[in-house]
Amino acid sequence: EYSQEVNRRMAEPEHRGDITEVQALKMGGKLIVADYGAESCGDAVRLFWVVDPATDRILDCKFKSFGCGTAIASSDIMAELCIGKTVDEAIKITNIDVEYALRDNPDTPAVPPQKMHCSVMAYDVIKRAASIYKNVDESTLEDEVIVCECARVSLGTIEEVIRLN
Amino acid sequence: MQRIYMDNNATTIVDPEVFLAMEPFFVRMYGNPNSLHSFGSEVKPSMAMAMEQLYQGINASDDDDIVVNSCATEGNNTVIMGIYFHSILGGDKNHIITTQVEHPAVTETCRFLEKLGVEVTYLPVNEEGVIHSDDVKNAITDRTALVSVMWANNETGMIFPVKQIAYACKNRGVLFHTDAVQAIGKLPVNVQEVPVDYLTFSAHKFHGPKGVGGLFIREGAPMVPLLHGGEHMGGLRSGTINVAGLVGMGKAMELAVGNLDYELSEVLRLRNKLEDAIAAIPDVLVVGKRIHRTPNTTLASVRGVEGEALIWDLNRQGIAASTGSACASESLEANPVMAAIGADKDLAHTGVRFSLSRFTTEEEIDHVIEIFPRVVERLRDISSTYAA
Amino acid sequence: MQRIYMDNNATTIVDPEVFLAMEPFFVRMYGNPNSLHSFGSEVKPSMAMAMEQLYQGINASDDDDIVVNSCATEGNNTVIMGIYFHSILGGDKNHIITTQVEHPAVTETCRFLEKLGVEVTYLPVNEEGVIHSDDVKNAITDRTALVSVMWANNETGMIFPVKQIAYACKNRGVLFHTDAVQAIGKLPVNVQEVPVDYLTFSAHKFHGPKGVGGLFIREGAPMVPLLHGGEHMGGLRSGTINVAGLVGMGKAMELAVGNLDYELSEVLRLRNKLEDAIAAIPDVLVVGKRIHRTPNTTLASVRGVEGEALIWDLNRQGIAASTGSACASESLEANPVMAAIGADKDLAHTGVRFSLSRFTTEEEIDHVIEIFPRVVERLRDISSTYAA
Ligand SMILES: Cc1ncc(COP(=O)(O)O)c(C=O)c1O
Ligand SMILES: Cc1ncc(COP(=O)(O)O)c(C=O)c1O
Ligand code: FES
Ligand code: FES
Repeated sequence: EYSQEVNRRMAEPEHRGDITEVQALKMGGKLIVADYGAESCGDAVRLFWVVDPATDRILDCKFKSFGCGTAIASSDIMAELCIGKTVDEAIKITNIDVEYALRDNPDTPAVPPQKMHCSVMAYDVIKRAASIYKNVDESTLEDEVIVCECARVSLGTIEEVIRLN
Repeated sequence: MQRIYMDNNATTIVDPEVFLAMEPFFVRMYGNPNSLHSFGSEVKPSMAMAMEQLYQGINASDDDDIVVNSCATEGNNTVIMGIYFHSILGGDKNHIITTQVEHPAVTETCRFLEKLGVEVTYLPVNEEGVIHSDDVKNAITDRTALVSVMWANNETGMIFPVKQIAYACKNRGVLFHTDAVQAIGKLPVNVQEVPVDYLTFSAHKFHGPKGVGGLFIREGAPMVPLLHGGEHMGGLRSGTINVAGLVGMGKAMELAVGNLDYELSEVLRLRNKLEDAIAAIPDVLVVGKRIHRTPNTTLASVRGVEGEALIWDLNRQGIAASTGSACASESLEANPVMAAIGADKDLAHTGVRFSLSRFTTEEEIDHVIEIFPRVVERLRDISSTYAA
Repeated sequence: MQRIYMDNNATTIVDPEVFLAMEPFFVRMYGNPNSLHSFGSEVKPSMAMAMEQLYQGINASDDDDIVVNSCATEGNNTVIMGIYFHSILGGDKNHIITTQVEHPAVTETCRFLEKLGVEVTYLPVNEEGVIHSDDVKNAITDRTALVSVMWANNETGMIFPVKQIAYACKNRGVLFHTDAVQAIGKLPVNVQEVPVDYLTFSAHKFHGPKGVGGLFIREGAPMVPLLHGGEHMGGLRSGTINVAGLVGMGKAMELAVGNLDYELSEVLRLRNKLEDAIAAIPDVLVVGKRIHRTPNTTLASVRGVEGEALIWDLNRQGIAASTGSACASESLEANPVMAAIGADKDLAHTGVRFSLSRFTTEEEIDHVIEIFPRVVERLRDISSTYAA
């Protein structure tokens, strides 16, 4: 039911880890650390970005996760998708993109339906990182209705999933 | 890769002896026992033997009933819905007492009855995950129809004080049901010593087949069948009898009870060896005192590591464990027992359960002891919430 | 002594291919499909295939549900009790329509509901043992919640006009359930052509194992589960899934539907051959026109010969037949269908049913044709009510 890619990323998440202020400085960027979720809720993720203030480009990205295999694999691919993008481009990454990137072939979902929610957090934490970087309120970046707090599935996401399937 | 099965509270391997006992009843002796011809009558001795094995297994008396059904979920529903029809809709009672950590087959049936106006008390458990019999005593009112408390919990293995609860109910004239799914083959279950009115079990939890279970009904205890129809099981449970399933369950019961000494010594020793190793890892909490638990179960909370991720990693190493409840795997909620004992909210999603059986070997235990700490280390390294 | 099994409406031999399909799921692949590890996931493809075989077997659409349960008795109870909770207790309906010749799993559930104040119409049957769809139409009121009419009768094999009844119900916005236990593998069953809301079946009636059945629920039809608990079967039927049973039922469905042409030609031919020989005996009445019956069934009334005595004698000759209903064998009542068609009171206890299957051989038929008249002769010779 899970793609090989999910299994691979879970087994060996390339972008796991953290980035320190010193490392960010050495790369010539600004360190952004964003947290989403909580241990008591069942999933938590921490995102590290090094952003070049001149170009808004994400130079490096790492994550840490308290979550299931799907959450870890999703975070890993999400980190990969962030690297090289500008912050505004990164905001456009959705959990659908994340799930797509985890597929072995375009027609077979990477995870069973009840695990789709596990990829949503990867998308939420980007929004949070961007809002920290831009120093704006998150809600200005996201105007979708949250359907389910814990699973963090927004109506927009659901509609998108329905449309894409 | 060698695979190691340590999820015996979810389901068990069918004992090869049990399968051998069942096998003739598919292609060869396929008659309906209710039929008057030889195809019908030839299956009856084996069925009678199986019933005998069930009666002996829990020490039921000949005047009691054991109804063969499809699983403990059916048994639990039958008791609770039966009491609804008998004593609530058809009587003047309106109250059921249970606990917060029963199997969903009990709690969800109670929730359904709440919608129909029945009052249900869900007793909270202490930090070990059990209730005291006094909690039941104090909750009983004049309108209490039924108390339903499990013999042992599926997630923690914690043993409930069913004997004291049974006597407390008896003294107050309240009917008592116990879900003994996790007790059969792990603890002595004797309905002469513990005066329960109803007791339910499922064959696949003690090395019998899936899809068959039993419901003990003490002589005189009221029963409204859940499945109406032909006169099978003395009118208490209709539907063509699953002959192969019944024969398998009987054999499984005999073997489970016959191996009880082994379970209480060897399985216990292996479980303790594993548990010692798990508990030696920093920031790991084992739920409940050993002495209060079934001999095969350890539920541990590993701080900073999400339960499903742990199961996933163990599975990659060929080790089958669980987050605590097979049901939980389809839902997003926290493990209800972890939530109910509620010492620390952060631990609600960090449970991992190992449940052994008489088929578990020392070699397997040693292998898990070797692998488990490495898996924890890897996941804590990824974890956003754990700093060593 | 060669034994001949002609009681396939009571239960059937498990097809050896079905047993082969089931066998891996006892001792080898015993995981709980709800578990997250490989023991759980490895059983899923076979389960998915079995579900596919069930959907294809009755031509259900992907949006419909097929709930796997323990038998048709459970399915029938689930539908009727579900409607009670949904539309009667939880709505403003108060009426159920069924027939006088349903299986006890339907009629006894209805009788139970009558005690709870539900009005039930039991439509009488004509001399062939069926009802007309107009009878249903005329009985429907504004408060009718459910119509439950079997697809084919177990005792006579008579086929009911379910298509017309389904449309009559649809037109009046009434839910329709059919007990298709005796139709699967004997008639084309297509839920696209016959717009039933609910349909029930039992695997052991079509060469699958005992203790597993199915309940079709059309998309949008209301359903209150009978077994509450874990979230199995999408919340519609709790209890650990009987994996071996499901796999066996799927295979049995595939084979039953695959052999339908054979059933409708060869089994029909053999049944007719037997029936011709039986009908040639003086004072023997065969119930219902052949063309209105399932291809495998003959119910004959042998004047002057009590049914059980006939079965007994046949059994001594190695031939397994039945008095009409396996359930009846535990009760002393007259065969309900014989009573319902009620042409002649003297015939109520004289029924003998032969029900064939695709495993029935011509040689077996020839043997029965040889034996049966002798048995009748012997018993009539003893009979106090028959003078040749
Ligand atoms: C304590 C307890 N009760 C009831 C059940 C239900 O058993 P089954 O799924 O066989 O109906 C289980 C297992 O799932 C259990 O562990
Ligand atoms: C028409 C009909 N409905 C229902 C049933 C019940 O099937 P089961 O006993 O498998 O529940 C039977 C057979 O006994 C039957 O012939
Ligand atoms: S992230 Fe919570 S279950 Fe996957
Ligand atoms: S699942 Fe927890 S709030 Fe939605």
